[in-house]
Parts: sequence; C-alpha cells; structure tokens
Amino acid sequence: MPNRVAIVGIGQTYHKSKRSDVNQPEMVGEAVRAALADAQLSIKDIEAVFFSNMETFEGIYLPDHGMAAEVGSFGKPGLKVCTGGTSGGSVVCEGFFFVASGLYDLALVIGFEKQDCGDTTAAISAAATPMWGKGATTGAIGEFAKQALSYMETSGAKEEHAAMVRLKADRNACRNPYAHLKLGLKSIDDVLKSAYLVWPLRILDFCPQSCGACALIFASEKRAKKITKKPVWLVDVETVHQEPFRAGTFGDPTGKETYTQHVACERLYKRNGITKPRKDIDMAEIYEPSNWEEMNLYEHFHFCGKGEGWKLIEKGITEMEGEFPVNCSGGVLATNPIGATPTIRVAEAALQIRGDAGEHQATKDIKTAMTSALGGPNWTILTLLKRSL
Amino acid sequence: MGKESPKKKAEESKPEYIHIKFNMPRHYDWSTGKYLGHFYAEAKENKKITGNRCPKCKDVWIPPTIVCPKCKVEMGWNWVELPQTGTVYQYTYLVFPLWDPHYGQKWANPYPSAIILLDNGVFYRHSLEETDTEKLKVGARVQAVWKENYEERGQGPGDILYFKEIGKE
Amino acid sequence: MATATEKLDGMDVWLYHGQIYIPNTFSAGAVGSRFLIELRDNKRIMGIRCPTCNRVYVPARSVCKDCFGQSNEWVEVSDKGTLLTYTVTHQATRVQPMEPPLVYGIIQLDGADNGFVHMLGEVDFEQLKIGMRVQAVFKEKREASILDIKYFKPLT
Amino acid sequence: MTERVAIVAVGQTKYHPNRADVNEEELAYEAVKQVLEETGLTLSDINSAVTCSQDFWDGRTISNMNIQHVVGAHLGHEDKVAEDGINAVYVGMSQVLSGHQDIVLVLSHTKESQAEKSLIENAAFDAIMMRQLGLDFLSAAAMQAKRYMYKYGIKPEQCAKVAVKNRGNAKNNPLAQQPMDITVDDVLGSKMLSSPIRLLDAKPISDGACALIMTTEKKAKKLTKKPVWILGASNCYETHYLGDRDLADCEALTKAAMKAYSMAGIRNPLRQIDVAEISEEYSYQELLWMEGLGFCGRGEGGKFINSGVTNMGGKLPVNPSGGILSGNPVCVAGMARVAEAVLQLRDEAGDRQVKSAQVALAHGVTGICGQHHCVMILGNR
Repeated sequence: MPNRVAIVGIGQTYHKSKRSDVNQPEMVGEAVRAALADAQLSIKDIEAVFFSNMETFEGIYLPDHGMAAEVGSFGKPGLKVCTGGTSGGSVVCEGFFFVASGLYDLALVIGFEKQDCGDTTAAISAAATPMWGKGATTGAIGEFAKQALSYMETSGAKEEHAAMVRLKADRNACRNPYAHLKLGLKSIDDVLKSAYLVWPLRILDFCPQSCGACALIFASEKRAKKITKKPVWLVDVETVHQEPFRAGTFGDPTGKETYTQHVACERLYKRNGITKPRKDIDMAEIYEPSNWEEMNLYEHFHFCGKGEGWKLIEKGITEMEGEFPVNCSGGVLATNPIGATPTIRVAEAALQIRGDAGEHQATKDIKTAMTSALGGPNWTILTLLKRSL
Repeated sequence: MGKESPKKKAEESKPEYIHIKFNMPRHYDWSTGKYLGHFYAEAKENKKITGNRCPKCKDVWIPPTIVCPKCKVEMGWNWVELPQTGTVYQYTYLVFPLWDPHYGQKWANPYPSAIILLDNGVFYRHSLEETDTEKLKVGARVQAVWKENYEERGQGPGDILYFKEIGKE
Repeated sequence: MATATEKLDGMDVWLYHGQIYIPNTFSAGAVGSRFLIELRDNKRIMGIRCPTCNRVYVPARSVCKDCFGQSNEWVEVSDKGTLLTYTVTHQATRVQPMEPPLVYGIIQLDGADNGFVHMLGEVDFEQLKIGMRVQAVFKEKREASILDIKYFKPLT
Repeated sequence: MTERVAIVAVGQTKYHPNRADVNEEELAYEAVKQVLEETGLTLSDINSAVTCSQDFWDGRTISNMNIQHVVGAHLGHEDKVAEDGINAVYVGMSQVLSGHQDIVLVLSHTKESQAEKSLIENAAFDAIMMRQLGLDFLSAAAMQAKRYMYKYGIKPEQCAKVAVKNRGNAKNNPLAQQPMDITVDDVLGSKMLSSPIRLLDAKPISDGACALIMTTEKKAKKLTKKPVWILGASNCYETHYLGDRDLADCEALTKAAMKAYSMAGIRNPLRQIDVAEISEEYSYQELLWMEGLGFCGRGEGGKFINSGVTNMGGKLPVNPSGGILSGNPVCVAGMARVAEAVLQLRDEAGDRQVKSAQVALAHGVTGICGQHHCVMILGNR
C-alpha cells in the first residue's frame, strides 16, 4: 500500500512583473519561509526539496543549485524537473511519488520563475526547432490565437464571453493578496477595449508574465496528523503528454484528435469514482493561459457538455459564489510565474479546502478540488485534493 | 519576510537596485538526423515535400519521425511525396514584432503563419504569400513556391518561400 | 547572425549552424545591490554577519547557509586577504573577461569567515602559492559589478 | 523499503565525440531500442517515462518534445529531470515504490558536441557574484583540485594514475569513447588546461544515450532471469558560492552515501561493496569522491590509488568501464554508471567483468565541483 500524502504547508510570494528588490534565490526563499511558517516547521524538519523551473526563461543553468542556501536545500536530497508549462505540476507529482513511496516523510516542493530576467515569449519561441520552419513561430500567443479562433467557430462563443472570463478572473484576483494583475475592470467593454496581440487574441485575453514562487510541504499520513489539524490530502495525480496536433498546438480544429485533457481526466475520474465531475468535485483551479482556453477547458474536463463552456461563464456558475467555482484565485490570467503556475493551482485549491483563502474563499464549502496544469504542446497534469480520506 | 510577503515593503522606499546584463548568443550545431535529413535532400534536389508513413496506422508524419507517436512502432523507411497544393485551414499573423531567439532580433514575420491542408489530407505548417490581412481567408487554394536557386536551397522547409494563392499573379 | 546549413559528406544529413539568443538582465536584489554600490562608490568590500553563528560572509548575502537565518548586520571587511586556492586557466572561452592565461582565486579576506571568488593579476605565475597575501585592485571606472574589482594583486 | 525495485534491462549507445549523423530522437532511440528488445516489451507497455536532458544542451525550450515519442509518452506519463541521469533513475524508483507506476522507462541523452560547453556552464554560476568572472566548470574544478591537493598533500602523479587506470580499463569496454594505453608521464606531459588539470585529467566532449527499464519485484521476474535490485539510494545538494565551501571536502556526497548505505544495510563499504562506478569528470575527483564515499579516510585518496585497491583485480575495482574520463556526456554520465553496475551484477560486463560481483555502487554528480551528488547501491540477490 502506498503511503498517503498530505499538504501540510502552503506558501507563496506576491507576484509582480518585476522584482528588483530580490535576486532569484531570495525570491524563492520568501515562498519557502511562508510555507514553513504556515506549517509551523523549521527548515531542519524538511527531508528533501524538489524544484520546478524553466531555466531557459531566466537563462540560468541549474538554477536549483544556485539557491541551496536561500531555500535551505543545502545538505538535503532533492532534484529539479523541467517539463515546460507543466513543470510546476511535474514537481508536485515528484513530491507525491517520493512521499508515497516512503522514501521521504516530509518534502518541500517548489515552483518558481523570475521572468524579469529574460524574455519568456522569446524562450517559448525556442521550443520550435529552427530546423523545422524558422520564423514561422509566434510563441504560445500565436498558438492560443489559433485555438481561440477555432473555439469561436465551433462553439458559437462570442468575444463577450471571453471578456466575461477576464472579468471573473479580475474580480477574484482583486480579492487575492498574492495575485499579480488586479485591474479593477468594471465591464465587458473595458476588456473589449484592449488591443489585439495576435488576432483574435487581445492583450486582456492572455495571461501576464510574473515573477514569483510557490512552495508546498508534503507529508506522509503519520507525520501530517502531528503537524496540522487541517491536512489537505493529495489523493491522486495524472500526467498525460502527447505529440503535437497536426493542425494546431492547443486546439484541434479537425475534431479527430485525442485531447490530453480528456485522457487525463477520464483516467483520474475513473480511479477515484468520479462520475459527475461538477457534483463530485466542489471546485477547480485550472491552468487557463487565455480567456478562450478557460471555456474550452470546462468542456475538456467534462464540467459541461461540448460547446457549452461559454454558457457556464454566462450563467455565473464558475464564479466564486457560484455552484462550481473555478479559479477563485484569479487564475493564470492574473498570475503567471510559469514554473510555479501549476504549483500555485495546487496551493490555492488546498487553501480553499482548508477554508483559509480569506477574501477569495468560495461561498460553498469545498471538500474536494481538482487542479490542472497545461504545457508543452497541450500536455496536461491533474491533481485531486480532498479534505478527508 | 515570511508571512509579510504580500506587503511590498522592500519596494516602497525605492532604493537603487542594480541589474547585471548578459547578452551573448549560444551557438548550436543541430543535426537534422537521417529522417529529417531525407526531407532536406528531397527539398533541395527535387523540390519535393516528403513525409514518412507509419506501417501500422498508415498515417503520414511530417516532419518525418523514427517512431510513430500514436502506434509507438518503428516507422521504417517508408517515404511519401506530398502534394504541393492545398487549402488554408487556419492562419494567424503577428501584430507586434516578437524577439526571435533564432534570429537574435525583434521582428514580425511579414508572412502570415498558416496551417495548410495539403490535397492528400495531410496538414503542413508554413507561411502565406498574402500579407494584406484583409485578403486572408480560410479555404483559400494555395500552392508552394520554391526558392529557384539550387545553391540557396538546403534549408529544409525554408526551401519553400511561402504558399501563394493559386491563379493569383 | 547569419545562419547556415551544411550537408555532411556522404549522407543525407544536414547540420544547422544556429543560435539561441535571448538577452538576460539579472536583478542583484536589495542586499546584492548594496554590496555592489559599496564597491562602486566607496571601494569597500562588505560582508554580513550571521546573528546565529556569528560568521561574516562576503559578498554580503541575505541568508546564512548553515543557520537559514536572515541578517542585516553589515560588516566592512578588508581589501587584503590570504589566497585559499587558485588556478591558471589556459583555455580561452567566450565568457572570460580577459584573455587567458588568466588566474582565478578564492581569497579569505581579513575579517571574513569564508572565501571570496575573484581573479588575480600583476602576478608572476611562478610566484603563485596558496597562503600568499593579496590585495584588491579597484578599477578606475566602476559600474556596480563584481568586476569593479579589477583583480587581486600580490602584497609585497 | 518493503517493496523492491528492479532494473530489468539496460542499454547504452557507443559514446562518441561527435554524432553529427543523428539528431536527439535518433540517438535516444538507439538506447531505447536495446532495452525494448531485451525485455520483449513494446513502447505501448511503458506506464511512465522519466527522461533526462537539459534545455541548455539541447538548445531547445521544453526539449523533451524531441524525444517523447521514442519513449512512448504519447498520451502517457513523462517527466524530465534536470540533473544528472542517475537522478532520473531515482525518480523512477520512487514511482515504482509509490505503487502508482509499474513499468518505468528511464532515458538520458545529450549531444555535447552540438553546444558550447563553457557558455552553458558559465550560466550555472551565480549571475551577480560569479558569472561575470567568466568561470566555467573546468576553472572551478581546477581550484577544487588545487585546494584538495594542497590540503592533503595529494600529488599530481596520484591524480594521473586515475586517468591511466580508467582509460586503460576502457580498452575492455567496447562502448567507451577514449580507451588509451597511457602512462603517468603521458598525463603529466599533456597540455595544461587549467592548472593543475591537464588534457588527460579531463573528460572529453562526448555524445551518447543510456536507457533502462525498472519495475516491481513481481513483474521483474516475468521480464528477466537476472533482475538487479536497487538496495538503497539518495542524493544531496552542496551550497553554491564556491568561497563558502571547503573545496577539499565533499560533505554532500558523504550525506548521500550514508543514507544510501543505511537503506542497503552497508556498514563497511569497502568490504561490502564489490565494484564501484563513479563520476569523475576530472581525475582528482575519483580520489576525492572515494573519500566522500567512505572507501578510505579523509585525505587518503592518494594513498588509496597507490595501493592498487581500485584496479581491476583489486579489492574494489573502481570504474571498470573506463569511467567518465573515457567519455560520457553530461546527463548520461551518472546514469551510465548505473547501467555499468547492472551489467557487472548480471555478469554481462564482458572483458571488464569483476568476478562474482554481488553489490555495486553507482554515483552521479551534477553541477560545479560536485554540487549535487547521487549515490545508488545495487545488488543481484
């Protein structure tokens, strides 16, 4: 029997487009100290440290080595993963496996990205190999533009619906002390006024680039119960990678391909006896790089039927006060330190389950939550969290 | 710091902060390998677009690959010449120039990037000749335009300049 | 940079001579900035004392590696020190600030409990030895970087 | 550990100074194909793939996109570990032990020849306090060598003996890149790179890939007659700023080793371990790592090599394969140590076989002057 794994400490930095007051290791240290304070543990208690970061975004090779003192990994076991946008989810999986295996009882899991060091859009363009079509790339933005276009055509969603997604994200972000973009948007027109980035994607349709870090402390069942009265159980994880779609990266306009989101959530739901996701799960923190993608993901994860994602937002179902809250934190649209982004999803979902999200706590009682990570050519990592086993 | 981290304390007083810059391109000698190399050879020598076919699902992969990602079996050396005409399936274009790490400069490819459904049903990504964004349309019939100078070819997909609308001069 | 492809002899394989070029700007942070500003403005080398273990670390940093404690007790250390180790590098690389042969060293500055990583100059290679006394030479034109110290030279 | 983890197949490419003829996927598949053939598995049988390479060396962001199809990761699980490949094996071990995955394919691959080593290595140094000095792993290692030799009176001849021994052992390894018949004088007469490290004290630029398959005890018995068990493993970080470290020591290695030993029930490593494959990017490191691993006392690395214990036929042959000095690329190097240990324990190491080896140690290192160590103990019983 594998050990059960609980989240017993949660910490993050505030998120911003520039952090000149700290270097990269110091910034990550802030999140680690916050997580230790949350769990009322000392760094000496931590047995192993796992990192997630996309080193080419900052231009720092082996960045985990450079922060051994600042995050307290000096003299401890650990390692770093690097799997693109999903890195922050892969590191949650590593922490999960290492604790579930019994190799460690208390592990620190860290995602971080200090994007003011480099040019992330440029680094994402370097994901295309120049041997195969140089200059044809437009970074992730271009790919999400294509995805938006195809979603618009196939579902009947309008630009107004995308704007509603941003309004929800912004309202939630304004109540989250850690969120990056807090725009105070009032109306759909405020969103539709923003300029096109890559047609049909507007600036406000897309996520920002943030500096920030998120740290989680994972404990085995035995230890967790001694550390906290409110452990959040990390029940299951699922990683699904895929080869790029033939006719798109994040969307398949042909309707013939298999989405990793489908495969991942179907595997996760089946293993955990989830038959009606919107009822069996109380809320979700999903990785939505664009307004359009959020509606799309509602459908992929079977929160609604195909072509109905925009109806959920229109009816307010995924609002903080709604029947099925999604991204009470403000989500990726508000905050996006890439290597930490999926880790923050897990952190925010855990806060909701503990009831510790403060101003951005969902109205309904959250007992079960799902988080998603998105990266690479539409890769997915899901985690399932619960208040009780 | 710790619990106080949301209070942007350190930044309120605005002291002088130092930044250190590094501006050095990293050079690479990437190899096409045998499979993509065959594509390069056919493009340069014969102005042909080639992919390889999976022995199991019979799908054509382009860029060619050593293992069929879907069937997870070896592809073998089964080459297929692809048609050079097709239909614009999707397109997008850059409004703002972006930093291109391979060129090392900020630029916006003037040619819109497109997914083209070749006439045998295989998708191919390339750029379009048409730069007037008003005239771009899904469904346009296009054909490949090659670099005519043999010496300039040898760039793989770059041996095709762009796809232009059929019948347009 | 012009990119080029090159066909390998005797096989249909091409080499693509390319690059990844993304300029980077790294923030020194509050502590690192003050350290560099002291080099630039006052030619002073600053360390920080850990309140728990009482050790002085240079360059100044915000966290003690052993105690995980945070400190703000700034200490000026000497520009003179003792060589702990060194190497004479003969291999030229694009990242070196000077032409090789080039001497790197770790110097324990007087008043510090750890070593300071830098270069050595004005030195006869034969004369180099662990334990020798050296002193920092500052550049005339300083711009708040670790290279504001030109190198360390032997103390005679 | 209640459950045991088995390695059921290993594969390596021949290591080569420049595999311009293949791209990453083709190189990786050369190794993957070997382990599939050996076990009779297909890529569809793989539950989880753990890969290891670095975006910096591959020259591509999210570079696991290069190889995900050759590890069967389409609509499956894949993780890319950004340390030396032995840590990918460690991740695979955790996955199997967790009960969540049962057939794990581990792959590491790098083409060092395609990139600029010093530029990449320089990017690992603290950007504010060290990077501008133009340091790379060679110049930093040279300072470590100098300090180590000074503190303990290690002689250049003793370091050179490592280079002679390992390159000599490489003659028995058909996969080795740089087998050589050399003498201590040849090493000491070779070109000075960064004092005291000379050309023959350093590892060459190398391209290659390594793959293995690991699984549960139950499945292992169906896949092979000769499973090799992971008896213990751990890794450990050193601190970063070079001046903060006593470079003549390697505390992190000792910590990693102690944890691995205690898991494996090893109290006296020299007596209980039959063969060691360790990561010596420079000749002095084999002596220093021997101390860190507890095979000899602090400062006794020089005497230890003089005694002949680590030669083929000695009490503890170290790097029968020829080690990293004989040519292994970054990321692959430590994982190749695991693969070699497995071959030894399966009695399949050919001319480099250590007689009746039952317990083997594999060691991998990542970063500047051994900033991250991983130790793994393997056994065939």
